[in-house]
Amino acid sequence: MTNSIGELEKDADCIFVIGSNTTENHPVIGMKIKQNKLYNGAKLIVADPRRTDLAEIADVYMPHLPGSDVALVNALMNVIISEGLADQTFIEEHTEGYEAMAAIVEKYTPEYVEPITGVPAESIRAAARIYAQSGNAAICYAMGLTQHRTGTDNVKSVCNLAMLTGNIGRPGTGVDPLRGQNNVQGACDMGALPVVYTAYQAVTNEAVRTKFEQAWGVSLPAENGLVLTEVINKAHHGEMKALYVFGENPMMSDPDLQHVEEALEKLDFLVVQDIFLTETAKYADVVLPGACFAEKDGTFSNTERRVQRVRKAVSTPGQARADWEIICEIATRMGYPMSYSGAEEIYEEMRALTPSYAGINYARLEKGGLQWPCPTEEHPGTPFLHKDGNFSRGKGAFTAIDYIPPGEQPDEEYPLILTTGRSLFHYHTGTMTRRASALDAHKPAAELEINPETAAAKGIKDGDMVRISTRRGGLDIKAKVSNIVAPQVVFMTFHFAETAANWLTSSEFLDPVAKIPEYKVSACKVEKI
Amino acid sequence: MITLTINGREIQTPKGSTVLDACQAAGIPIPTLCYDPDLRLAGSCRMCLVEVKGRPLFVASCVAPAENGMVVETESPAIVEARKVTLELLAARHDFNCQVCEKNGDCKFQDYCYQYGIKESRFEDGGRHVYPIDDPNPFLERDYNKCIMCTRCVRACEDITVARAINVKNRGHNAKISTAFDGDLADSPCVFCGQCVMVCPVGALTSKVSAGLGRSYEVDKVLTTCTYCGTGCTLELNVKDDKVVGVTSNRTLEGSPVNKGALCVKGRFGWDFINSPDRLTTPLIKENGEFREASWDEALDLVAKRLGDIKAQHGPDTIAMFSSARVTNEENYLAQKFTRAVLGTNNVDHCARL
Amino acid sequence: MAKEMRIVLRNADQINPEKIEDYLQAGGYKALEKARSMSRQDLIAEVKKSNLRGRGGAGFNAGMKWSFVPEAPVKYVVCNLDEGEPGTYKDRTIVEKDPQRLLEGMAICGHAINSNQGYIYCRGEYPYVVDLLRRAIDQARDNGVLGDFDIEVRMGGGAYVCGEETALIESIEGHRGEPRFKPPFPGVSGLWAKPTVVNNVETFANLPDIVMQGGEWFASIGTPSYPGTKVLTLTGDVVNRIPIEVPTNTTIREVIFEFGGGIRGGKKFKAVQIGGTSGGFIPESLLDTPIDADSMRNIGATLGTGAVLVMDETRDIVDIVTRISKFFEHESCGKCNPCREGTFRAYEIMKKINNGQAAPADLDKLALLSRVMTKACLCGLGQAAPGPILTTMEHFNSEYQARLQI
Amino acid sequence: MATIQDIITSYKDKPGGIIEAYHAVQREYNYLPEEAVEFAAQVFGISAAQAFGVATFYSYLSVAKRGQYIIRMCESAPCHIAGADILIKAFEDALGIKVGETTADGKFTLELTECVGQCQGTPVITINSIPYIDMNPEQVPTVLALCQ
Repeated sequence: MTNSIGELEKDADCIFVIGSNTTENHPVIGMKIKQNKLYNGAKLIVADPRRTDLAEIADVYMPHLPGSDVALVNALMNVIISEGLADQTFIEEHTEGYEAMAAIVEKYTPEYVEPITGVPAESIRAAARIYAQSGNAAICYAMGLTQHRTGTDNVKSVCNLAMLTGNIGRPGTGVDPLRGQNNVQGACDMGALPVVYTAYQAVTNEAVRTKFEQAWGVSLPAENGLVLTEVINKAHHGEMKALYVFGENPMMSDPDLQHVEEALEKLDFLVVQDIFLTETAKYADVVLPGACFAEKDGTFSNTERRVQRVRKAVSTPGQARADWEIICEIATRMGYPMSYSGAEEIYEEMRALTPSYAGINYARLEKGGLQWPCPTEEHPGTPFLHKDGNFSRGKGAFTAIDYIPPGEQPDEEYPLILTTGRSLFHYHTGTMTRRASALDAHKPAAELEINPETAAAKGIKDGDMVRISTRRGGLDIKAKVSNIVAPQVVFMTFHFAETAANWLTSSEFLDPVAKIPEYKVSACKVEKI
Repeated sequence: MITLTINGREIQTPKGSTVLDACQAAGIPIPTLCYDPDLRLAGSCRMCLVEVKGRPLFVASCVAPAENGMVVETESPAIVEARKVTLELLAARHDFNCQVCEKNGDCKFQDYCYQYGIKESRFEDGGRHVYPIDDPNPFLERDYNKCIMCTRCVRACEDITVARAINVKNRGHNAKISTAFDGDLADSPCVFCGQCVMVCPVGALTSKVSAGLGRSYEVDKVLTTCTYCGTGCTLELNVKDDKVVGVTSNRTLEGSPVNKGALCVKGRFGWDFINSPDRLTTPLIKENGEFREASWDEALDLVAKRLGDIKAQHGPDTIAMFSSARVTNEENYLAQKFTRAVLGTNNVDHCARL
Repeated sequence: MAKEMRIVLRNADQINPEKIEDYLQAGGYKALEKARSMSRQDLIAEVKKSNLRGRGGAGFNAGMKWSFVPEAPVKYVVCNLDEGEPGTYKDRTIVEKDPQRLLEGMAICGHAINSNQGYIYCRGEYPYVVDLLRRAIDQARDNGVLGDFDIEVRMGGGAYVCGEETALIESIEGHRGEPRFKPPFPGVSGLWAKPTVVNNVETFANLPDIVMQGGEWFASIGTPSYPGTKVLTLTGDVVNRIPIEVPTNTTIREVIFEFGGGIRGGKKFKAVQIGGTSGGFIPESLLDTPIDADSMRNIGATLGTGAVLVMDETRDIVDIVTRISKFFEHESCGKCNPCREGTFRAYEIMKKINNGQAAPADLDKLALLSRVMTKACLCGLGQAAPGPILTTMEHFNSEYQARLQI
Repeated sequence: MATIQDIITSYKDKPGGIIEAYHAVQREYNYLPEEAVEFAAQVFGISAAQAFGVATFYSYLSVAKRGQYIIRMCESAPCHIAGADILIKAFEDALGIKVGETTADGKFTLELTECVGQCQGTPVITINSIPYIDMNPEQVPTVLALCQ
């Protein structure tokens, strides 16, 4: 997030939520948005293919078709530009590339976009006016925006929108990705990415590499590594020999599970380190029992860049060990001795190499978290980025983006669009929540949300078992007939191994930059069984 | 600053503060039941009453602005008498079975009854509502036989969660906390966040997941960060005998800067996977398609050897590591360091996109 | 011989209440015209000078109340027509006989506090009064006499507590009628958090005459500390069960024995409860007290709404107070502990006494509960509820003692 | 008969008009069906729980089905001393139901009420809010016969 969670509760005068079912996936953030909307008079705009809880209370709700985000956002900008609502001063002083962007956006009138998005032109106009004229306007998005073949374009589009209206660099403004996992921000910050070390220092940068080589006393590879989806593809081709999976569950979370299964089976060696025998662990050669969050010390970094302590409360069960200890053991046995007295010592080594974390130490974290960048121990942390419109790269760059349709298009055989997501009561691949007694008792199975009109045409009643199929395969699931989805869209969650949604999704269409799969759009058909 | 006299002491308090604020800042204890600093004020429990010189009626200190020259008595005989009567009136509707109550030892009503010597109520001659305890949801117990009608749950549901699932139905002595049509929570907009459990000062609302596992005085509370979504809520793991037995809220800004104690259903009620019998407790090695238990040494040696061999035979870039968006920063740092410095490849990633 | 003096009932039975023309012919809306020619400050000063005190029960100086209202873009004038005190029908009488007078009074107040929106909160028991008022407002609007001041009637739903001004405001807002804590007072933050003056029907209805005849004139009527007239409604064992309007220095005895015509059936007087069901019970020995609010307070009674419930020698005080306790148990809103639980337990104990099952300790318990409620309850309902119990325990103690189990 | 939706919607521009809307629904339906409470919550932007809380707070609103004629008998002190108890008993006997009940044919519901402000003529009853004063048990059949 460029800004802070707390600002959504008080500082934002308008919140534009796109591709985020906030009240289910980030419930506490959802609470703050609702408080602001209902008690402080903030405006709320929601764009989502599903009529979410926030959509119900929105000033404008735009039920856009999955994958039509760029067209929708371009249309919002078209209205803002044509009605003279853009922040000219901000554009001139703090941005570049406006002309090219404006030229592209010109054809995206609300009327032009209406058939692409399924959103009435008047709703687009109303939303654009509210967003541009409400003082401090924030944009919140989640995987609904990013899990598309155009995920990067989608994100750049909402950045365009924020810059166009000068909604950057003040409390209550900004572009706020709501990150889905407790430490996904930290994993990125820590360089668990194939192209960067900690704090996004490029592996291809020689000075950076030298720094890490000196610190670690070893020479380091200079070429970018492979992203997760590429690793699976390589494994499928037999070019990847070994995989060490640490706290991940690709046999649930990755697209096209048949493809993943074949890839894992082709590996020479698979080691899985986890707290449960996950769907992925079943394919492993060696399984190493790790510790859950309650059993170890350390830090997590949340979606607003806040570093917070994790504290050991109980011992690990049986012989299970803290994960960092396991890694150290393997490294040492491979001839690279690693040994630490505890999490804090690891942290200290990390922050010496990580400018944005340099000022954050465990002692300071005792008084609540700190938000990076925090370069020195005197620095108070950074609640919001780009203060006064000063971007880290100098000027904010508009990107001219044309709409590209989703990779999978419905056809006669697969006339509907399947989109996937989470439920309030479960988390990701269900590894933990399916074993949390109350959560699983309350929500023991997935359902397929289907519009009453579509259901009626197929003779499907609420609670009927149906078969949903895509070009990858099919599965049987209980239907939930609901107006929450539009007639051409169906929705299911991906938490349940019994009905793992990713048997249905495709790994064919990846975002060219982020390599993110198009989870949110799969052509499908639904039949009563 | 405002200067007032409380129990004969001259006290200064910032403008805009209440008499209760002034008392609390000065270390003068005032009993409260409906007051909660994070919720809209109610002024209804009448436990925080004080006497203010020149005013004919008792004053509810939680809603009374502090004024210059006020002369306040917080424990005068008349006030003590009023509090005792109020407690006795509540005791007459309250199912007093502390010995088996989840909130024993962590109950404001119990504390005040103890403090004011209320062993029984003189007002128990006749009627008392008996409400069934029958909400089938797996998360929270609703026992309105213990409810003291402070309405903190209603206000938490409205002010914090904004689910607005509950309100007060009926009036007078028939008033009761209820969903629309007084049905089950599952049929209401309730999201089972348990903010109502967090604010309930008595045992009317308690966690079913923690039931019977330990009382507040038996547990250590360890402040940590939630393991689920990226919001970064802090919570307290309640630990008894080296086992997590529950989750409670830390409601300070310092301890809980993101959520100030507010949690969602997963954070508050989704912790018992920690104690699941499915947990991996020993390394496993697959032989002939079946896992067998192994010692750490055997498993670690095998991993080190196989990875080393493959690296030597096929090159470092035929190995990859999937680190995790769920483990700590320290572990992610080590995972990428291990991949780069030990395996010799940049093939490290995690499920950020998935 | 004491005489009636009619101000608010001046036009009663003299004009057709359905015809604004009649009211205008009787001099109606001249006062509003005059008020509007005055500065707001002068108008408030005049009302202050009259020492008109609120006729709803609390008895606060009306002009003073108005003077506390701060400047704000939106303010409201609210008329309390929630006449819920048992035995009271004065506001209904005033409105049924002369609705335009109320509207004019509200508009005068509107000018004084610079508000152009009024609300009349009429109890749900009076749908016919709601209809009458709506017709009257339509006529006034059509006639243009109200100028830019508009009035809307809202109907209550059967809740005595909504006579309390903040509960009334909550009810207009569409909420449960639960009183708010004060401060903030409605004058500062009332209806929809805007400055709001809430006055009783009778208070507003006095305004046209005060404006026309001057504050001094009004202040000279009746008892100086609570001047003017008071509309009283006579009920119970009195010969004439009628509404009367008398100067405030009239005594209770005059009210009962002259206007009321004495006790029915030639029986003897036993007690009178004045001011509604929360009022104190007054024995024979105190009947020479003037009815003004201060004099009544001095004898531990209230003027309240001006209901006069007369009880003859055959009446069972304990039984009546038991019934009154049930009223409060039924009408408690349930918000604050001492009232919700206290009214319930008070009724429980009263039933026990009434059934002859109580012991002396029950009386002590009742007295303790009553004493605490009087000072600890959040609003006037709970504070006043023990009044009948406490005054009857004082003046008719022997009736309680006679009921105790030995 | 106007639909519940139409009735409630006609009050939507009155801020806080839910109680007025409830009265209007009751004038047609004699009580507040669940759908009225739910719909009113939507129209007035409050929670269903709050709308239910309002509906159950006021004694003249009812979420339970009631008869075509709602007979309310005042039992406040002035009516009490004027013989309300005997009158209540007379109505119960005449209709064969207890207070709070509705006759099998759905015609009459008997309710108690507190003071209805007609104390010049105690005891008082109201039938669908129209007051009948100076009642005595002998008049009960006559009054009931008026309800056609």
